[in-house]
Amino acid sequence: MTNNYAEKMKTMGLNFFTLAMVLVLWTLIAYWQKSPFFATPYDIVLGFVQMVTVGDVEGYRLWSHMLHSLVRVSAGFAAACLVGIPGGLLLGLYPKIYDRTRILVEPIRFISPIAWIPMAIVLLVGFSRYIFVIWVASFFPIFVSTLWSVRQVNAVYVNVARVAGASRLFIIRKIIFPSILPSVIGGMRISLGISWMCIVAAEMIGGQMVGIGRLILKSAMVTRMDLVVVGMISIGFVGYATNELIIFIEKRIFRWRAAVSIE
Amino acid sequence: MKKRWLLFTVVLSFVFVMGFQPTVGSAEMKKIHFGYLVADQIHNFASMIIKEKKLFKAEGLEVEWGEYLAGAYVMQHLAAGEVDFATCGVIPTMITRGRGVDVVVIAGSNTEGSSIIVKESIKTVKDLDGAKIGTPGIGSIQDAMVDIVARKHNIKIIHKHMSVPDMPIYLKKGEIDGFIAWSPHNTKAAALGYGHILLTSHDILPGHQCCVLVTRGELIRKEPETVKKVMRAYMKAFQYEMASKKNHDETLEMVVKYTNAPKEVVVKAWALTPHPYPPYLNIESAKFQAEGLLKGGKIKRGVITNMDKFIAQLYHPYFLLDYLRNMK
Amino acid sequence: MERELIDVDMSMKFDNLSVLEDIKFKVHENEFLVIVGPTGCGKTTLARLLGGLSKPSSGHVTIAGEDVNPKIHNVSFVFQEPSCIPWLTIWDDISMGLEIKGNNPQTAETKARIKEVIKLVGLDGFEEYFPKQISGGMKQRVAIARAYATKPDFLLMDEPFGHLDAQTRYLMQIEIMRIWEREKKTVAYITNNIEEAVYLATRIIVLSKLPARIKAEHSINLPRPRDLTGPDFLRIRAEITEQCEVVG
Amino acid sequence: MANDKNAGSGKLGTFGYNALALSIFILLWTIVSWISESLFLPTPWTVLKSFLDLCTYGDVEGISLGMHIFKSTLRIFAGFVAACILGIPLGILMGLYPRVYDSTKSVIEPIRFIPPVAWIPLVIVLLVGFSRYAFIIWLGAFFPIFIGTLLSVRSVNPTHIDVPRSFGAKRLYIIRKIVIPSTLPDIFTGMRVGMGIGWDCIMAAEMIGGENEGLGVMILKYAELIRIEDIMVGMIVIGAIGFFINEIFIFVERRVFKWKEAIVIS
Repeated sequence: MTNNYAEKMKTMGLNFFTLAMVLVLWTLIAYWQKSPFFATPYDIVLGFVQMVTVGDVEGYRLWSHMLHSLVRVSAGFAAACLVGIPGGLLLGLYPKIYDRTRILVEPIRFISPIAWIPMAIVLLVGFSRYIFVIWVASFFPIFVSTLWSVRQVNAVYVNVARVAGASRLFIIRKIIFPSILPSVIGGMRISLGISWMCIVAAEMIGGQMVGIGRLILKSAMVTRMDLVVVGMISIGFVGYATNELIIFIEKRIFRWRAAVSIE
Repeated sequence: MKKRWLLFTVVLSFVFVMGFQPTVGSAEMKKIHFGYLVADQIHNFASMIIKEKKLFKAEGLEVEWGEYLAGAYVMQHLAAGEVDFATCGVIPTMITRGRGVDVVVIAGSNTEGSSIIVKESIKTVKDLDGAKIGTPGIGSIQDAMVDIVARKHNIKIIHKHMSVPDMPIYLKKGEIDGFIAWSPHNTKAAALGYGHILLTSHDILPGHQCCVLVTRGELIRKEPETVKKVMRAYMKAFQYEMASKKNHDETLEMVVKYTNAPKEVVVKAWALTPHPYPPYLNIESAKFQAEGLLKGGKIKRGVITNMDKFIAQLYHPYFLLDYLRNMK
Repeated sequence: MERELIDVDMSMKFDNLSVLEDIKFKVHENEFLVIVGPTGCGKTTLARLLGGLSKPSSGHVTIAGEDVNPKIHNVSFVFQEPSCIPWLTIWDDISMGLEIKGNNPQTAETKARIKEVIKLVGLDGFEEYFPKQISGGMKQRVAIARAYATKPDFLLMDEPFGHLDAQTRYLMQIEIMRIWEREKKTVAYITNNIEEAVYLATRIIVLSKLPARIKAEHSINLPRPRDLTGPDFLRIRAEITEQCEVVG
Repeated sequence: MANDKNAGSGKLGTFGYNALALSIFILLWTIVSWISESLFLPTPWTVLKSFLDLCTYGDVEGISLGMHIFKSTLRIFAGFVAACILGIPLGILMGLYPRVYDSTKSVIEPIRFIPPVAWIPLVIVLLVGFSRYAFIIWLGAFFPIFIGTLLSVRSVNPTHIDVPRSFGAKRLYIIRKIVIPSTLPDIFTGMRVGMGIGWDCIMAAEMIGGENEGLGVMILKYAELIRIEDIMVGMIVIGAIGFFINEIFIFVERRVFKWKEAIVIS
């Protein structure tokens, strides 16, 4: 046990070392650039303090930017789950529907969320636009992973239930659903990561003053690079933290599974 | 046959989603949505003063402010019925009008105020032949002005579209030979020593219309009282800045804060824009610019058959004149 | 008695967990030594030590007086787990050992050897198949063929048939005996199946449960092929079973 | 696969049904846009006309659709190749030495979650010209490839490694013969996913500005002119090209990795 602890401390120390190296490198680059368009780590710390204590030009503080973004992301992500999981289940159970409409569904995957923004602005209104843009981005991982895991449910399990004379609904509820759950949650994790990554794209839809993506875009417009970086780091950190959290929960829930991928 | 029903349901819900159109405007409007551009306060300082001095509240209006990255975004939101009033360029407004959206200019905001900054080796306009010039995008007046310069001097200028705050970096790195931008970005680049001002928009299109106050035509018909109130707040803001040296200095401080530009840059930039701004729309300039849009294919050919009619539909000065009359 | 080839005298610990204690025995040339022990007694650990895949925490495992090292010694290992490489055809898989030992797989000589072992394990005609296309018993034969191909001085088999069903297992035992009788090799065979041990071995070493010590040693001199129901067979089997179970 | 039984006749059937689905969709779209009479919901025929116009006359600046496609594909390709060149060896290396990854995780992981668009201001300052585009695409494509490789190396079946080891094989031989072939399918999947995300990032990359060609640039241009039909052409072209590249990857995957038990598309 002590050995394990020492190992952990060492890893942590090395992580701090890497972080320090990056900071040093950054400072050097900033020094070499000497440009008002590139912020030094010190500027960023000041910017961070400003964002926490005073807020931006309009007085919105960092946490309120984050909160607004989180609400938008959660709504879009929830929409993706609401459509993706039942949709994937349905098309997984009736693979023919998916095979025959693939040409409609698949190309949409490759249209980047930003490309949807002009359409979202003119066709939708208010909050629904954010939901839509985040939905477009995060729908597919969850939908596809549900669909494929349904297709790959071990036939033995299904047959066990079928031999016992189970109804279709019973099989879905008791066999298919539990066995696809791990990959559905895996898909949800990937989705959540992607939807969080789309927050800047979604917040390119104007009209709102608050949101972490808005903070980045706005600060870039007024060349406050320190605030841009503060926004970037905040996004990266929140994304990382939520991902780790879900991995942690996943490991707890699915202890019976051999391994949990961390993709 | 269940499958078919499923398919049917899916298709039906898809139709429902696609067909979803926003419903706009309630009968009693107490709350308005006002849009403005990020870091554009030199051109549209009025909206900033209204905000800081809470002038809408004085008129009994509740306001929700919306901040946008470019005029095109403002227009998209206006067209979607989400923004009620906005300050932005006349060019995006005309492009939108040209698409058949009922957007109306009710007052001018500023004239001129842009300039072309070039690297040191370019001394005269003739040197611009074959030069790469950064412009804020196809739907902007600045882009159109570069075309005007090229046509006037019979030279070829290569356009490079980019975001305005990035222009100084591109110039410094030598990726472009110059750029055209609105204040204070142009002055800022000059102050940083990245280039020098070759032409101001005054040299290119004297007295050209730049930004305007826009609303939706529907509001003029259905909510004249609200439009009147907005106009009053807008004009009061205008006059506040001009009222005294002290007010002017205060406004200057606000601009510094909102645009994050150094004070001396803002002072210089403001000096480059003719002052005070006339609150009217420069009709001749608008016409000229609309012709340019038609020529460039930015408004589809054949949309405007009668230019005077187009401008008459675009510009609705009633509320402005009404205010000015009552003031006297 | 033939020459002593392998000399074992060691202990093995993982952190604070003692797995093997004072394991001391020798393996003679051309002997079929079977090591039996209850499940989870560290048999696989012992096999890996014998094969030079890991090092003992104290003591030594030597082959002809030198620490065992597959880079120097010609040893082969048949694993308990399915060990066919999924992306290699049966032919390529079997030729792997030869290639590592420095034989060019393209020469006629190497090819002849591969053909020979494929024939030996009865896989003729399956040379170009991938593992996913053949049965579990066949996969294990591939592993045996691969181990035999290099003509090892010392062959280690770690519960090679543990994953097979009873019938295939029985057939494979007959097969392995046939092969061993044709190509006499020094074999260390590790199993938890006592019947299998008595059927195959010339000598049996019985391990206790964790931490494993050598519990007993038996020389089996029954004539081959052995009769699974003969009285001597049953007697030895009962004796070893008792030794295993008393401890385990 | 589920429907192998009637693969022969089924394939043509599937294709036919796809065509049918497409035509039903177009029909519905026509009806909806016809009923709504919205300026912003053009009919498929307006979109088709815009497509033809873009092909023949080019956009407002006279740049043809082919040129836009070419430029975007070039950028994607550069970023994608860079992601492969960096991601695969780095993934193998960090998979073989998990220590390295564990000690740099605190820096690498949060970067994964920073959206490509957010990088633009920094990228403009630090890089120049074409490299900016390649970088943004690289950002998107790198992580799926890198993480896919890394995890795959970590999960190589230990018995497969023990086989050559038991014969005394050298480290390099094991990497070449076991580690790489075993991770190859996962690397390939990572590449496919990376390519998909790279396409997703094309809009972000082309927001950089300074270039007038590219599908993303074209969409942004027409967004300024509020010409939804031309925007739709851009979207459909991006979607279709991404789709076909993905299908090619899947096709190759099925051919090359015949030894795999099953290939999961995700």
